[in-house]
Amino acid sequence: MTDFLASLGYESWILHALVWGPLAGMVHVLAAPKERAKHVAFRWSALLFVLSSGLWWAYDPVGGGFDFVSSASWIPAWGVEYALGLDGISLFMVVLTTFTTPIAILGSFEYVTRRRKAFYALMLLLETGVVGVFLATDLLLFFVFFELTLVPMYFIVGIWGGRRRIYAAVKFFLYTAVGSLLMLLAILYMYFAGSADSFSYDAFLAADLNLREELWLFAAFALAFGIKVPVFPLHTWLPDAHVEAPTPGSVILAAVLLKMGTYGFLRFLLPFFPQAVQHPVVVTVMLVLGVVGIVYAAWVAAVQPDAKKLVAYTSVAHMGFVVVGVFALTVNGLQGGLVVMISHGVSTGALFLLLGMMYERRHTRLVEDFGGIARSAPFFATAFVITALASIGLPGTSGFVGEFLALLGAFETRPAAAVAATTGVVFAAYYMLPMVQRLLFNPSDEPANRRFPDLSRRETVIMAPLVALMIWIGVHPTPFLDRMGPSVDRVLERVEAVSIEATAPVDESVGESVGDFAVVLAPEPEPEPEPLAAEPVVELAETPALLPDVEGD
Amino acid sequence: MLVEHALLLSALLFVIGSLGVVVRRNAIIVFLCIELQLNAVNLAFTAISRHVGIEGQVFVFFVMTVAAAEAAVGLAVIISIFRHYGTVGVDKFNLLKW
Amino acid sequence: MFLVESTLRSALAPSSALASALPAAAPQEAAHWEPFLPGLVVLLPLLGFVANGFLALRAARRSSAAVRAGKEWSPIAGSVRPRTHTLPTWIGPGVMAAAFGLAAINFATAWGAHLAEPVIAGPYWTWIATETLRIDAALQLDALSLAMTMVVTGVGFLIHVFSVGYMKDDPGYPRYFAYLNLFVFFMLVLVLGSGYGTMFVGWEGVGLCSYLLIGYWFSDVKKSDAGKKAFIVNRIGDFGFLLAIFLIFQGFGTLDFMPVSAGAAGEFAYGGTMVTAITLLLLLGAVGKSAQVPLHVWLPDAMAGPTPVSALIHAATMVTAGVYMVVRSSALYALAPTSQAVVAGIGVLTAFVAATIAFKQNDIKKVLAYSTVSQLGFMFLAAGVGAYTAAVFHLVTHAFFKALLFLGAGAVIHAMHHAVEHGDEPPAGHGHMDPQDMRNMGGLRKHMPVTWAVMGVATLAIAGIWPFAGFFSKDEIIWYAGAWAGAESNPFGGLYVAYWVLALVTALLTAFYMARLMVMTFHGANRTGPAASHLHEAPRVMIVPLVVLAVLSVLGGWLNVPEALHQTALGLFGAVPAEGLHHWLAPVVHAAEEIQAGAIGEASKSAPIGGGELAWALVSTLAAAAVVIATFRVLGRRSYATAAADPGPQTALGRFLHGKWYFDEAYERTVVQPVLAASRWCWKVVDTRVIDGFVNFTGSFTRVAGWVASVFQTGQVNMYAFVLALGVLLVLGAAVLLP
Amino acid sequence: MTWILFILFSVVATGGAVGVVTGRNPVASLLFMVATLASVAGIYVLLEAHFLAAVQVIVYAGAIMVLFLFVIMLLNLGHDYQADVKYGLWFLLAFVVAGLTAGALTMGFSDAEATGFGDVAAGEAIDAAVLEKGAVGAIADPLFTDYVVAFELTGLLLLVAVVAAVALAKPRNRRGTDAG
Repeated sequence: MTDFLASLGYESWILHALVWGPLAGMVHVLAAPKERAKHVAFRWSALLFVLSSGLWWAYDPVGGGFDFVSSASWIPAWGVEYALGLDGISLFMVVLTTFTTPIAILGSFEYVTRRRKAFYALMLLLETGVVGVFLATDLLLFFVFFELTLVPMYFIVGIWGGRRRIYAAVKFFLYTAVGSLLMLLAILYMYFAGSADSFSYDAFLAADLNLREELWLFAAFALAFGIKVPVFPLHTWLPDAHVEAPTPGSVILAAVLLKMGTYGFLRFLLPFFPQAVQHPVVVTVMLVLGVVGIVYAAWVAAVQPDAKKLVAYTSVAHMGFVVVGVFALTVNGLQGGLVVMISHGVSTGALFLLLGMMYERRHTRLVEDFGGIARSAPFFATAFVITALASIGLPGTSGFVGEFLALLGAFETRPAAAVAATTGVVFAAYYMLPMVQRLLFNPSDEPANRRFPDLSRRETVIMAPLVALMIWIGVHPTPFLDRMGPSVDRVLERVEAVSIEATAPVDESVGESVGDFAVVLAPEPEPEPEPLAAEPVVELAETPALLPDVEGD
Repeated sequence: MLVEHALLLSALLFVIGSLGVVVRRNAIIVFLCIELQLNAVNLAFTAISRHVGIEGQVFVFFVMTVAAAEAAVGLAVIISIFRHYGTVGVDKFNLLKW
Repeated sequence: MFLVESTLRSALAPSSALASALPAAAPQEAAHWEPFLPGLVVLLPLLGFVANGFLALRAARRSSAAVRAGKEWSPIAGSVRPRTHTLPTWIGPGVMAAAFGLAAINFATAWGAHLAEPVIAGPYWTWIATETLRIDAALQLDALSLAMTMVVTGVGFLIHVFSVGYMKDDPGYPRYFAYLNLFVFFMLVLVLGSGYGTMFVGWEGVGLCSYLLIGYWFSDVKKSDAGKKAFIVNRIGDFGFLLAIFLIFQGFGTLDFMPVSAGAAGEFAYGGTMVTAITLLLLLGAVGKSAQVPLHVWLPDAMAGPTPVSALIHAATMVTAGVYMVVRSSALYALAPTSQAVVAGIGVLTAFVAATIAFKQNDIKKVLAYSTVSQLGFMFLAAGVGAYTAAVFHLVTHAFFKALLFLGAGAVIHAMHHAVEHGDEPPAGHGHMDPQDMRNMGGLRKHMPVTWAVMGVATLAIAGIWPFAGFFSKDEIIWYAGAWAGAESNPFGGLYVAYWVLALVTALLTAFYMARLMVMTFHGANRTGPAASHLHEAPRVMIVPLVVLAVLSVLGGWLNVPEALHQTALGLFGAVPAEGLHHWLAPVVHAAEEIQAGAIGEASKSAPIGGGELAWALVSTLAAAAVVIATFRVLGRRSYATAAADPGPQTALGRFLHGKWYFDEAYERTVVQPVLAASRWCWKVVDTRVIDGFVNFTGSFTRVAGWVASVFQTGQVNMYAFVLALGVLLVLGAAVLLP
Repeated sequence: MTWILFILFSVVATGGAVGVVTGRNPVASLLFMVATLASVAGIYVLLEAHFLAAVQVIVYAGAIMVLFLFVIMLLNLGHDYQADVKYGLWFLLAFVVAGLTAGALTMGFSDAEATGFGDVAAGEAIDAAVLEKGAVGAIADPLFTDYVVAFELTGLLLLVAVVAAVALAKPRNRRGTDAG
């Protein structure tokens, strides 16, 4: 397989094809007649998935650095490049994206009836944006793609959404925009602080920052990504967006868009700000937020009358596991976080698809309106149960591997957080099983539920690969772990290479003063410059004067 | 020293011009005051050209061209406003408010 | 497919894997033993699941079409043996028979080879591998796992066969067998897995199957609820198990059993915090799975499942997984005397509480459920007093006689159900008659003589009467509890005396409530009413497993005749080899026993109040026999009201026991409702008011601010010019004044 | 001599500017404006920008101001003697802001250290260029080499302005009553 791909020159064009292919598809969709739009879109996205699947073999995990690297100058004046690259972390995110997009499009065939061309064009535009986010190795390019994803999602929610779609769309947009604005500021700060006059990833890695700077920049980045994830108190856009979004929108939102946040954690936060990331207050805050997210979201999910909202809240809980795993700063934790990301993409995406099917049939999402569906739709129920079990992390399904590793990793360094997070295992059952029971089991009193049609052929085609993937990852995750391992190691090495001896030793009381860096940091001495970056900082004192330096006459 | 004093004069003219823009109601006179401000700026450019080179004067040339164009369009606007409202008092219409 | 392929490959050629798994340097005194297709033992039930699952979905597609069309579809209609039933009938029990055969071959050869060192089959593939963690999909074959495999496949096979008869009228027949096969698969993974990681897979897997099978008739809210409850309560235990796994990983860097038990003594100090924490957390897992106080509440509800399921999962196999785990981790428990005291304490308390609850239950399955909980408590007691062999021994015998009791109850329910259904006129009282309520039975002996006989055997066995299985196993546990209490340097000696006393009392209670069950069900006058004429003995396919189990219930005890009884009349004067099971399991518990011997010293040779093992054995069997006879005498003369006419318990104690010590109510008040209330509070207050309130506030704030700012938008050019000038001034001022 | 002329031009220019702002009659304001423009042209001469001075007089004082005058005539505003100055608080405020701006500008311009005046070389270079190529040539040279694109664009701008002016000033419709 590898030889075959090499003979195609696969490495040289694949990343560009994945980024721009959807745009070509978008043009095609816009040019195609209205009735054909969905087929065109599906074929394009499926083609892209087929193309991207070659990455599985073509990517060589040894070393864990960026592969398939290519770049071209974009805005030379600022040193902005169109630079793409792929490593063991982005590999899965990209393939997850190309995998879910055709499925989501297929899942929208019956759901979307108005303005179909626009819808499918936006879906493909979204794919371009998301793939670009995962592949960009230039920070400004990354930012552009990051913002680009906002636009199609805004319209998808705002046009094809439910009753409160405008509110949800605006909320989604503003929430995310606030974070990304701060991130832009942080990117610019790092650009000017760095000496390389470049936005490239490596240049940013080499930026020489002191702890104080790192903490502020960390806060800016963390806010942007934390909103995307979403981390506990920043999550309220998610249930609204999910509930109002059309099924394919929810699927993409859950499967891919949320991952942009956690991907940002892994790709940017940890390597860029190793001192901040190791700062006890930061770690404590992030872990506390992760744990609170797990438990809180599970509780809130359990009492939701709207099934879709329930699943939306479970996303918050799942992503809490990612946060806990990532900020444990251990190999197992990071890998576990990544697997949770993949698994959550698959299982929650599948749940949204299933709920979408229910909505198409019954035009309601309230749990109480259902019941006994397993009798009238056994295939549907089987798929639903398997998906739900994967979602709550039963061993043998994808959810378990990720959660187990994340918790294990967290336990190695932060046992208290891990213990608290592990209660999420119990609460997962507490929210998921009652829903499964009230939707699928119990007597089917409503005649409409007795007539509930089973999975159609198209729906079976949608669910089969998802279910297969859940079980594959659950039973044999090693190929996944092997591919992501070296890249995760690199991230961790980068973090561990920098110590923060200058800061106070870890003591238990730091948890009490969480939230206020200034208070904690004020008495601390500035840390010595790290040995990593040897180049001196260029003085910016020279005034960029309009008038030249001349003595007065 | 001439340059510095020319600059002070340009500052004075500019301020008087802007005062006129703010306190007068007659559109024509407001417009005249704007021209006055432009002239003040031109004076500053010309003065500074003694220190930075001929570009200062080139800039003045461009400003004059733009001023001419602006005068043409601006006066045309005033004419059509006058046609519509029968006045050139700028406090009589508030087209800028939605 | 990868799984199948690699499993087959390794199963067919285990020797190469073996060579790599076992260091060649390890000197093996016992003859070299090679497992025979061990992977296939596990794989067969999985294949059965896949095949039955496929059939089930196919059948479901047809039945669901009927449901959608508004008809009730039944495969039974018109034909004796519906087409959807044919294949599952052969596949389900078939794979079990094959698996049992393979297990038996392995067991026999291993027994012959005096297996001493565990043999690792596989790894078939690496399940989870990161830089520091490695969990292999491998099987560990040793004395304990082989014994468990025999029980699981053997009893499992019998119950599969029984199910063919019991479930024959059920439209979900293929689904039932699919679940059952899946359960056996996971159970085998649980007992054969080579480490805590693999064990956890089986652990949660059996929980899943339990959930699916309890809620098998999912259209019934109560049954569906019961499944959910079982799963959630089990997950509380799994929480502890997971944490224990994390701690073990931190201590040993691996999750495999062999390095853990070999390195435990070197890694942890005796009585250390770490090992105590691990063992207590493991215990939490075991308490959840094995339905010990305080997490026992799910098991009685689990009786909502089909009766063979109760026999297999909730009596013979799954619920004993906790005991298995404690024995498997014996090297750790031996290092943690506090944990041992807790294990034994929970065990004996559970045994007592459950036995008292069983007094006042009228549902035949509920009585058996509490009886199971109680017997599991005995096993925990055994594990807690370091008598791991006794725990496993009781596990095995209990699997025999409790499976027999449940299946017998199943036969009774089957008969009652048919009678109720076919009875022409509605039974006395109002509405539907509960076919499981013992108050509606009575005098069934003449209708179902074989069932009565085998149930009688099982009752004698569980009551601990010589020569039935329960006598040897339960007596050993009580004896060890007493002996352990008297060990020279036992830090909790006094506590164990209390345990011993409680265990003795509970043993007698057991005899009483089982005798009560027999009396109410089979003796006295019949209370079924007109439907009684339809009562009949179960079909042969159900009777045969009952008889086999009855034989096992009689003979099972002779697996492990205590040394002290060996040469006496109670041991048939040495006709049966002594302590067979103990010798067999010795390699497994050797490490633990060594630690215990070193720390606590020799167990006492007499009970806390004197008397040797033989004497106490005599006393207990005689006492149990006396209780049984007395119960028959007293209760046999009593006349019972039918369920419809029964006013319920009259005394406060009676109500308390009938109400199951109000555990459910207490949980409802202290856990369920507060969590629900907190959840609602989080949603309605925190999420909606606080967070969203803030978010919406920023929105409306912006709006208001915009409205305020719009006041300046007069539309007057002067105004704009002025603001512009002001801005210029600000910029200028900043440029000039700021350095 | 230079200084006398400079002071004279300055006084006239300032006085004219004040006249523009305070004049009641638009025509009067316009004439004051012409005076200011002429004085500024004079200062241009003092600053050795002869070409600009000429353009100032011809284009500004000549063409643009006449355009203004035409418009005033056209709209018949010549008899408009109403006092349209906004007095009161508004005037005071404007005055304060204007004064502060003047102060800031003065401070900025007189801070030779910060702005870095004093380079006489540039001025001498201009003088040399004027001597060599003549007053027009000195400014035409950069205009048609370095800034030729901008220059062409200005031409375009003027064209657009002409078209726009015609389009705007034209009566909306044929039935318009005040077409003449």
